[in-house]
Amino acid sequence: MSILLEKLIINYPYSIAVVLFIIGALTVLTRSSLFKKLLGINIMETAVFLIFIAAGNIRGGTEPILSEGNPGTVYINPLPSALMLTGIVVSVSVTAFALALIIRLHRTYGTTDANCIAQMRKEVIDR
Amino acid sequence: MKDFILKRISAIILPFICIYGFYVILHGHISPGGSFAGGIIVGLSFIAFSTVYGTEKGRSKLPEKVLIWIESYGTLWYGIMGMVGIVKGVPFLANKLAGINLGEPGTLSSGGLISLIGIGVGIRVASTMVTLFFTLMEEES
Amino acid sequence: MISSITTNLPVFVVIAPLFVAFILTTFARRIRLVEGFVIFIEVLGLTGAGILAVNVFIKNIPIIYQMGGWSAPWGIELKIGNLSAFFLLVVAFVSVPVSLFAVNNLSDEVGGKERVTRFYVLYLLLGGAMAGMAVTNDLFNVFVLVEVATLSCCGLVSSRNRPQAAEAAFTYLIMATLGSTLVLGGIGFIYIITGHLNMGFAYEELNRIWQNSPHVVWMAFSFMLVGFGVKSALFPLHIWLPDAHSAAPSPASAILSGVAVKGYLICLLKILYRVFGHTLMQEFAVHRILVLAGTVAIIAGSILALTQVELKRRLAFSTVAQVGYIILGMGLVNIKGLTGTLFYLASHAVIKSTLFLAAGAIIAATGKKNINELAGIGRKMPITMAAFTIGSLGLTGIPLFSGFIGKWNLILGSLESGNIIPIAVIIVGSVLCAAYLFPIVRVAYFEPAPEEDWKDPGFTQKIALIMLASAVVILGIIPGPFLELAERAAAELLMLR
Amino acid sequence: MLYLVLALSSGVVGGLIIALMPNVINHLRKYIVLLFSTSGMLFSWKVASLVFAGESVRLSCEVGGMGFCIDPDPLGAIFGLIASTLWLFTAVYSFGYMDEKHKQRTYYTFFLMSLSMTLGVAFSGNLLALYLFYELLTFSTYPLVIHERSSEAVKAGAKYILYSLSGAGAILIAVVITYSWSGKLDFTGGPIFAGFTGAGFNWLLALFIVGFGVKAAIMPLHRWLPAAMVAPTPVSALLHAVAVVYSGVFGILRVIYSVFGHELVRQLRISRVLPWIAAFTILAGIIIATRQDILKRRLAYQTVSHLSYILLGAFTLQEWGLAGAIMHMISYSTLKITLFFCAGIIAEQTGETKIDGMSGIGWLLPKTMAAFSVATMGMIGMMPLNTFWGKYYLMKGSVAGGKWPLALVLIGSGIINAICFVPVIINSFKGERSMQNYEQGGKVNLMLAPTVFLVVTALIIGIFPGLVWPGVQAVINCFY
Repeated sequence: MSILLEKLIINYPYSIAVVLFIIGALTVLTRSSLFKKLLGINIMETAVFLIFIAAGNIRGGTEPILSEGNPGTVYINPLPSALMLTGIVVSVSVTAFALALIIRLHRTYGTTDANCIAQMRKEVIDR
Repeated sequence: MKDFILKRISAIILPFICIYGFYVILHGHISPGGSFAGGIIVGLSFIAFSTVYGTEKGRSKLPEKVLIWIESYGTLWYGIMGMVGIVKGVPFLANKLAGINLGEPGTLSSGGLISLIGIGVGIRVASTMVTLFFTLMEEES
Repeated sequence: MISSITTNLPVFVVIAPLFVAFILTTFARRIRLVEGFVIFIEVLGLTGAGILAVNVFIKNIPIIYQMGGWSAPWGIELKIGNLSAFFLLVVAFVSVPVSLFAVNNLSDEVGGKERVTRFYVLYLLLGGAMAGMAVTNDLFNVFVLVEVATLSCCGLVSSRNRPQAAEAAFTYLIMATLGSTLVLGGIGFIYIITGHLNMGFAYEELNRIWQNSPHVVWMAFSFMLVGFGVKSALFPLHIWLPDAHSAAPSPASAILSGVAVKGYLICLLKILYRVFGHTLMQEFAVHRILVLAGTVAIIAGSILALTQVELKRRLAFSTVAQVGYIILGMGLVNIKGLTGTLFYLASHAVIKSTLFLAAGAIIAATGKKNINELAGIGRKMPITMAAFTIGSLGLTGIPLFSGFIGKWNLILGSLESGNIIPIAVIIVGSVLCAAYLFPIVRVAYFEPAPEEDWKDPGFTQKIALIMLASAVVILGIIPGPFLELAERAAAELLMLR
Repeated sequence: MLYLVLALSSGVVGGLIIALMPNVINHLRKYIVLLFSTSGMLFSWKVASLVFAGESVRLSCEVGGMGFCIDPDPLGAIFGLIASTLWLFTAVYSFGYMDEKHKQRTYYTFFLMSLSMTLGVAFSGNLLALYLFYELLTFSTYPLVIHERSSEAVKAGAKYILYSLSGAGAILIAVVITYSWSGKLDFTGGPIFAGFTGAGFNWLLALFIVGFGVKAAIMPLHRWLPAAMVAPTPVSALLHAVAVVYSGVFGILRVIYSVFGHELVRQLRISRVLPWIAAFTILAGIIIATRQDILKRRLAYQTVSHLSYILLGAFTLQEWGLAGAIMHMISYSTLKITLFFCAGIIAEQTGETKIDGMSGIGWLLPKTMAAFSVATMGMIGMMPLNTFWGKYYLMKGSVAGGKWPLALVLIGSGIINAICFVPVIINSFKGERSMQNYEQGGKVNLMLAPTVFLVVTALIIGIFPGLVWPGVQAVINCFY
């Protein structure tokens, strides 16, 4: 038990990522507000980014920029960070697109609550 | 917004923000940041302008047509830079293989085509941010 | 000049649609020009894919293209083996008739001329992403392309000027992003274990050291399965699909159901077989999960399709069932099964596009959405309905149509894997497929037509339908080299050569 | 080979011509139907004569990466002969029955197309071709089943398609298993599984029999057959008493003798059960028939019962049993089609479909009822008719196989047949009616001529069984 706890504490970025991931997933799946769903997605993505960046990190390493002098410096792995930049761009575009859709839905239905929208659509179909 | 101080201060600061953005874009290969970060800084300078001076005035500085044009050709610029390699008979996006002189490490020219490609990406990102901002603002009203 | 084009074809098939998409926006108002340009690019793409496939087929060694000249573990690699050539051909072939169908036919559905160009931009982006998924050999590229495809799919769905389109697109976006986040997580786990993003290197490293961290491999497997399962609408993760595919404009539904879903399936296939490898799959019993998920999807999807009264929704649920066949075949881990899966994938791509385009033509001409209102359409719109009938026969798996060969190989594969249940499910699925498609055909041909002026769609639309329908028949009668390509691709996935 | 192609294609070509011809020349339609069904019959006679002469008539091609092969053997030739000959008679009967009815174009199109599909089933030389034509037969007869377009007809059609496709699915699985176990599908050169043994064959045979048993109406897979009686009478007569159901029976014969071989089947445990399933269907079918009120339904259940005669003969695995099966196949088809023709004439002329309402009809339609009576005698298995010989060989086969209770089943079913149909005849000659009360439909002479001709044929075969014996002998020589 204590070994498990120790592992969790030593690998704290991963533990935090798991917590964030679960928070995000719960928000997406349980909240009916479209905005909160979107926020949940963003939190989930952040958790995954955190996993990547934590994987690239080396304790005591510096940023991988070539500089004069000390040749024995430990650099962190820049690749995951670079990849996550792309991931962030993707997530920004998803967010922007989703926001545009939410605005369109708000204009049509006058609400941003998924349940209300479903209710309204059902009434339209019934009629 | 009618705040006098805000307008004055932003008028002074915004050009520098914009130039700083371009600096970040061009120095992507030798310092932190790059075309995405720099592009967003450039885009934010325009967004800040529109927020302070009003969307209409911002629109008049960057009409929709211009934005679309920049967006399309920013991307195309990337493609053209990539084609340099193909024209030289080496794979797409080749840099040193295509015979570009890479110069001294640590200087601006050491990236070869990277800075040039970065310009395309940067203005594309900037224009996208601005377009998104305008779109959302106009959808709102 | 020509030699430099042919050597760079692998990258051209991916970037040409992407860059052309951005050029289109600059002359957005001249729709004729845009349409002509799109068709031109699609035909070029088909030619390119054809040349690549012929090259791969004759030489029988994969073409490897290194971006920027950087070799494999450092640079990004494009690899066109038999699998990639196969899928490229499918994508390129289906795109041509779909864009032909869209000519002069879209402005009603998307609302206004301005939006037509936006539709084409998204359409080309999707095409480029699909081609990229076929050729890429890099895990992170897979994620990026999946995201490009997802965003353009959502855009295509929301391009219809109806409120339910926006709603469907939002659901789709949330679900798909959930899926791609999981995919990204899976890629992250693979990267953490192996330190490689190139599929070949990741495969070698993973098979060497997976015993050190079996739990992470498990996590990677499950993230990948659920992530791509959401994206490819594997039951019960399909809830977004029926809304999205029935709300989209008809050409978009055709390309979404026919090709986009297949792109994610090809990615899953690549990751399962080329990154994890079949030994690891069997070690973790992932193939059992796939077979189980496939059988459940076939039965449940077919039954759900039976209960639908709207034509496009029924077709959309049918896609859920057909994805089940492909997932089932993936789990068979033998040459016959994988050949069957690949061939079924191709044949479903062609057939489902035919069906959706025909349904779109019918809905556009009559304004009727429900199946029981389509009485007598077979007489009024002979070509459309003939294409629809051929499609239904093909999907049911009647000999001489393409679906049969896929099913035949799937059954042979399940026999080889010694599993009886899939065989029964495949057959029950065919019967259910007949049960949900043939009533449409019966109503259309054998019930009296009302006195209305319904006509076949225009010239290009007819050509598109005829092209697709004849492809269904030709694939069924002379699959020859195409089947051979699928077989080689299956061997390639199993690392037999 | 040319004759084979002509025989197979005449139906499809004729059907397409009828479907596409302009409305102006509708009066020529009958002649086209007559022309193509005659050509179909003549060419299949020609093919059959070549086959019996021992020549190889073979047509094989590679379609979809799989070999399809058309290669009639004596068994197939006999089925082809029965089908194509009766097709011509039914075509003539249809001219009378369908006269001035609606949707003639659809009717004749699919009527002719079904001819090609049936001949395809008969002449197929490997399992794949058999499966293909079996499926196509289902689809080409479906429009005939729903010909009336009433909700009842549509429901019956759905039932028909569902049962047939499920059966075809079972066959497809079995075909694939056969292919993966043996690596070949051709019937020529002895049974596919010659020399194989193993317990798995029990399941494979069961799968095949379930698959073909749907069309052969083995109980409890028979439910579609009585429902399909909503079709026009010529269709019920030809397809649901002969062609379609025979394709199922024929498939089972093929599976037992060409796929498994009687030696392998004899070793299988399932072969001990099969005759009893057939016997059960024989008795249960005819007992249910006695409780039916509508004449066509009663005939349908009788069909269920009599199809299992043929299966019983095949399941005994004796030479005499097979001879009885082939003999019964030939003779039963002529008589059953007559019975349906008579029922059709009665329904068209008087509007009566229920047995209770038929009293006195015999005096109105004496020739029809005479034909009906003769055919009923045949169904019971009386001496001067051809079915007697079939039944005789069947009994001989059952006794030779050491299963004498089966012979008792046959005798018992003959008695129940009598109980079932003799009262109908007696009832029809009771009381009096006058013709004026009824509105006559159709052209009665065109309907009566093939009916009478078939009865006479049955009588001739019954008196001189040597006429068909060479064919039966050829089949037996082929398999034993």
